[in-house]
Amino acid sequence: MNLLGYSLHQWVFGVLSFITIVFALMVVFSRNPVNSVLYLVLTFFGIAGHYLLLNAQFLAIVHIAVYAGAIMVLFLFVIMLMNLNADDEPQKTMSSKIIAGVLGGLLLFVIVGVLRQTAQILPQTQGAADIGLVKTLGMVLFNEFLFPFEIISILLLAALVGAIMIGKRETTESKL
Amino acid sequence: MMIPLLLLCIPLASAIVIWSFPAAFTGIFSKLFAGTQIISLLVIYVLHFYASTTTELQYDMMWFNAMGLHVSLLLSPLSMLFIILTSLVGSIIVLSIPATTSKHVYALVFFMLFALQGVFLAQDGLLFYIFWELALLPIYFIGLVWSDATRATLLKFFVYTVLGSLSMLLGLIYVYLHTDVAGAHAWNYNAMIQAAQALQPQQQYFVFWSIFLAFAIKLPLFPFHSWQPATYVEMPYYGTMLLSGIMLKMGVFGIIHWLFAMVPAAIPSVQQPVLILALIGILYASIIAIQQRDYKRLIAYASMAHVGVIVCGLFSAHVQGIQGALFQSVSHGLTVVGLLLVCDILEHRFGSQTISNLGGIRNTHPWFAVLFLCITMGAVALPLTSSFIGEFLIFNGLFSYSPLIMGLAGISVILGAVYMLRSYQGIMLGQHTANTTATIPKGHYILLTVVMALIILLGLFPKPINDLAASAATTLVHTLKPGI
Amino acid sequence: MIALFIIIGNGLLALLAEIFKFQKFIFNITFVLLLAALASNYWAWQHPQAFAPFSNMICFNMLELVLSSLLIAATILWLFIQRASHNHQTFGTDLSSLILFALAGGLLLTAFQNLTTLFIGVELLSIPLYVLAASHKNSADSHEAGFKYLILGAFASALLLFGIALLYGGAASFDINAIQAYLNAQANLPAFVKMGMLLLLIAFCFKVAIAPFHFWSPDVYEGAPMAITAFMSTVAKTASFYAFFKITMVCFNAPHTFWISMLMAFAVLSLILANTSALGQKHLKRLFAYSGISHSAFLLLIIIAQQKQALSVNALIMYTASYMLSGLGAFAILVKHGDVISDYAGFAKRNPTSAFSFSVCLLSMAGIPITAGFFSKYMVFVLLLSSSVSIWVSVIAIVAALIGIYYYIRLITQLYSKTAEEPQGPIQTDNNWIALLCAIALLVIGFFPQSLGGIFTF
Amino acid sequence: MINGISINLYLLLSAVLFCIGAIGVMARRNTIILFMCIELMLNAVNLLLVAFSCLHKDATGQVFVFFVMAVAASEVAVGLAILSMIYRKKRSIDTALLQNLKH
Repeated sequence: MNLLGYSLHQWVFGVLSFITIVFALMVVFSRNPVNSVLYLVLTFFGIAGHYLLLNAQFLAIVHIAVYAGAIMVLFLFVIMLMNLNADDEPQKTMSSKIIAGVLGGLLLFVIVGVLRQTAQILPQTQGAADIGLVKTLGMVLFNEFLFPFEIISILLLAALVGAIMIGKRETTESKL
Repeated sequence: MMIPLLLLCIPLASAIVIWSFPAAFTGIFSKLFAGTQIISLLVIYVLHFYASTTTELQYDMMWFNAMGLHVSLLLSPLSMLFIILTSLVGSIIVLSIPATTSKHVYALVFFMLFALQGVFLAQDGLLFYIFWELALLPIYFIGLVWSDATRATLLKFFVYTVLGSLSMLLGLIYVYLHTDVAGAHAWNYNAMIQAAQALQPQQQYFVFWSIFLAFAIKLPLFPFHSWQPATYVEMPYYGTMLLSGIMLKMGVFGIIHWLFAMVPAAIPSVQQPVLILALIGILYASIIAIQQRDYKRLIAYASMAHVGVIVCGLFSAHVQGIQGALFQSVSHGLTVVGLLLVCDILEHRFGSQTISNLGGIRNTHPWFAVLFLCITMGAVALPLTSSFIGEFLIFNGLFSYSPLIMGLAGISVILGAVYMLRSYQGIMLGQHTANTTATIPKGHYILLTVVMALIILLGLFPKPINDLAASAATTLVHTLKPGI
Repeated sequence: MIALFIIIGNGLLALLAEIFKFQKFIFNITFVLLLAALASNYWAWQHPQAFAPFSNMICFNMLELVLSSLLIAATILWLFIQRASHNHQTFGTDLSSLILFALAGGLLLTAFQNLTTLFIGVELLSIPLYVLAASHKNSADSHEAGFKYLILGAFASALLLFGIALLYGGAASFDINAIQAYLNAQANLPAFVKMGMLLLLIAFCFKVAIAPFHFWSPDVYEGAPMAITAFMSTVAKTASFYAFFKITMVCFNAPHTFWISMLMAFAVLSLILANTSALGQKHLKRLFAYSGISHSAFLLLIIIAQQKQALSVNALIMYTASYMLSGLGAFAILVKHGDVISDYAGFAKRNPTSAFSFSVCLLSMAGIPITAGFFSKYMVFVLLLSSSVSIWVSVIAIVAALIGIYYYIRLITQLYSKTAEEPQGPIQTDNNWIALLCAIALLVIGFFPQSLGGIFTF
Repeated sequence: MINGISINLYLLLSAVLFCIGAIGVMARRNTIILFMCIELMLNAVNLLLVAFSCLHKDATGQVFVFFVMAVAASEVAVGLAILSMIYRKKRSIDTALLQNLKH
């Protein structure tokens, strides 16, 4: 199926990319944090669409669950907790914004410039096409990547302990 | 083969013993160890004549295999000369320290003697550097804790000196990386000399200047002298004695033992700039010395002028010039220590070291006046004193290089006579009487007598030192000018 | 590898302590278990066996054993510094478990064989430290430090990840040996792989505070609780450096060495910036932050000049060991006496032993013989001059070392300066044995440089 | 080419996303948005990893994404905890208030 010389895949890719980039820009430039969070969720959906396009179905689901589901809820929760939904963020000075824009643009320029002519040199390995399935991923994760998997549980535990340690109120405070 | 190691161990052990025993023992121990120092010096001096082979005067031990570093020591005639200076002057310094001083000071002084002897004995490039740096620490801490020296002065002194050392380290490592002993680099003296001599002329200049900077700062040579006057004046007397009597000679030793041996080919072309710097230094220091009212400051500048003459002798690259420079190093060590002893007495017994506040001391202390006169004569290089022989040899060597430079350097003798004699006159003669009730401790009398005796003895009978100087100078000149 | 498990198990045990009420013993347990970890490393050293566990995710060969032992030993010393600090924190179970997890991350950074392990190691080291930097409850500075550390750390992690992703795009594997094989096989690298390598290196420059990515470190060091700063500036930084060293030594070596000129520029910039900024500091923590940047630059010079591998490895061991020892010794003083430099005037009168230890640590940082610091600096210079790096880099390094000597010696001069007023009260006999131990260790290593500087032979 | 889409486009897309995130980190003062921008950067990386994984037909790239997600989650958890503590103290999360520690 072709439309204007582009395949369906390419159309979908184009639309998803457009959505992703536009919402990403809106995350950065929206003045209200709540709006930012919502735009970020939309960006994540765009990225999840890309995952689906890349045949990474399981990852797409996990991505939605973890990012849009968990992390974003955490963000919203904190924003609500702090009652930050007003547009009262003081702006950075114009000069610092310009500097940030120039630096960022420069970074983009460098990265894009470097990345442009690359595809021809890439190795094209032949392998199974169904790598995105739970079964394949599970096999890799629990065979080859068992050790990092175990360590990442320690990492999550450390983050948990750390968050609790910071969050709990000082017990000695009241005595002093 | 233990002789060089023994030379290192005696002061180190003295330092450790003094440091670890209670302060009550310090007085007796310091005298004992100063005596040990002298006796061991005599024994080793005699032994070194009877050492049948040079292996008995060598010591070598692997230290840091990964970097080709050895503890390698050799008692050459040149080292012997400087060891004599260190032991003699060092013992005098130890004995001159006031008895009330903390035991740490004694320990630090002995530690410094250890480091200095290490500098003079080291046959391994990095070992030399390590001892060179180690010698800086005790004097810095003496100045820091037990003197009135301001922090700025000490900081300047330390950083200036370390600037030189680091530059020397750069040069030494550069040479080290060109050595090749069985496929590996070595810090060994002979290997380094071979490697350095094989360098291209351009590289030799680099090595010369980077290493020479350390020696020039230590001496100090004009224009690297700005740390010197304040440090000399603000240090306690024993500190200044260490600095000017021995530590400064590290520069002389380094130039002869390392620099001349490593880059002889570069010497002819650097001779002239260095001689000119030395000449400027001599004249500059002499003129400033004439204007000084403070006797200790005067000694500081006089010392700088005398060192300039020594450097002139060295860089005449003539056998007599170098011989004279070596002889004069010993002689200058003795005279400057004598002068500083006098200065110590003036300040602490007569209450001032400003020349205009003193006078007429001869009337009350005739024997002191005689001793002081003899030492002053030594500083002026009058015949019959040791300095005369040294300076005579230096000017002789310098004449063969350039009569003009010799003539200019010769002015220093006249200027020296002016400021030395005028200060003597101001302090000792005249009617104005400073503090007549002052008593001079017996210990100081003895030390001054010993210094005077040595100055005159060496003037009359220079052979023991002169032979060492001559043999060192002859071997050196052979490397400098092969074919003579 | 047993050591890694002991440490992780120890961290979990520390968490259990709260439940089963043995908080009182947790310090002793940690101490004993860390010693056991050291012993297990020693045993593994005596019984070398070549096997790569967990599908070649980590490996503890000779080098990794030495480096991880250094980290563990430094952490043992640190435990005592933490206990001695007048901080509000007691030796809490949460604190000890977080530190142990961070140490486990440090061990992973020495032992990684796969970019996955590298990444997780970086995070496992960093995340507990973000928390600990912010852990001073009543200090806004501490919160700010923790927050800045986190933002910058996360930013650096993102750069690291982007670099890893680009490398993966080229090599189709995360295994460092596979990546090396890929890089060696390519005559001309695709531009995006080069970009990946550069991003990876820049991310490490962030982590070890190399200019121009160093700006976070003085703020974070100043704001964080003193003992945490001690850990960050010694163990954490050293561990990151080991990873930096390993990735450049194993992966990014010949024929693709285009990154050297970039790192060289960073090193020179760090040497100049750090040493000039350190001159005007009034607080010791900031001073040590800037001097730490300068030390990072010297370590970076080892990476730049790695020619003979054994020599550069030995130099790395020597330098990091002396850096950690002198840093811990200095912080052992700082936790007791504060970090305002002017408070240290006449310090030697009041605490002669502490002043001695502090001076030795500072002399070692300055690189004065005959401390360990001298030999480490010396090895760097030898490496530098024997490599093809321009001699001007050595000259700049020498000048930087000289400026460093200036401010360290100025500090010593301050310690021994004579104050106008008499010392208050009698001479304190503070049993600051941890600083003394560090000082003695520095001197001993200085006397026997072969012990650390000659572990590996050519 | 993956499904007719050049890998270059994926590289470009993730580079753009990464840089938008980076600009956000540098330009915004609201600390919550800083975190979001970092999330954006991490997602750009994830996207790139998945694309490469698909290109190479190698599952390890996708497995790596799991680890990135886990790490991102823990960073956010810790970061928001610190942030709420700052808020408790200062009643604001503007970065300008975090300037006590001067450069």
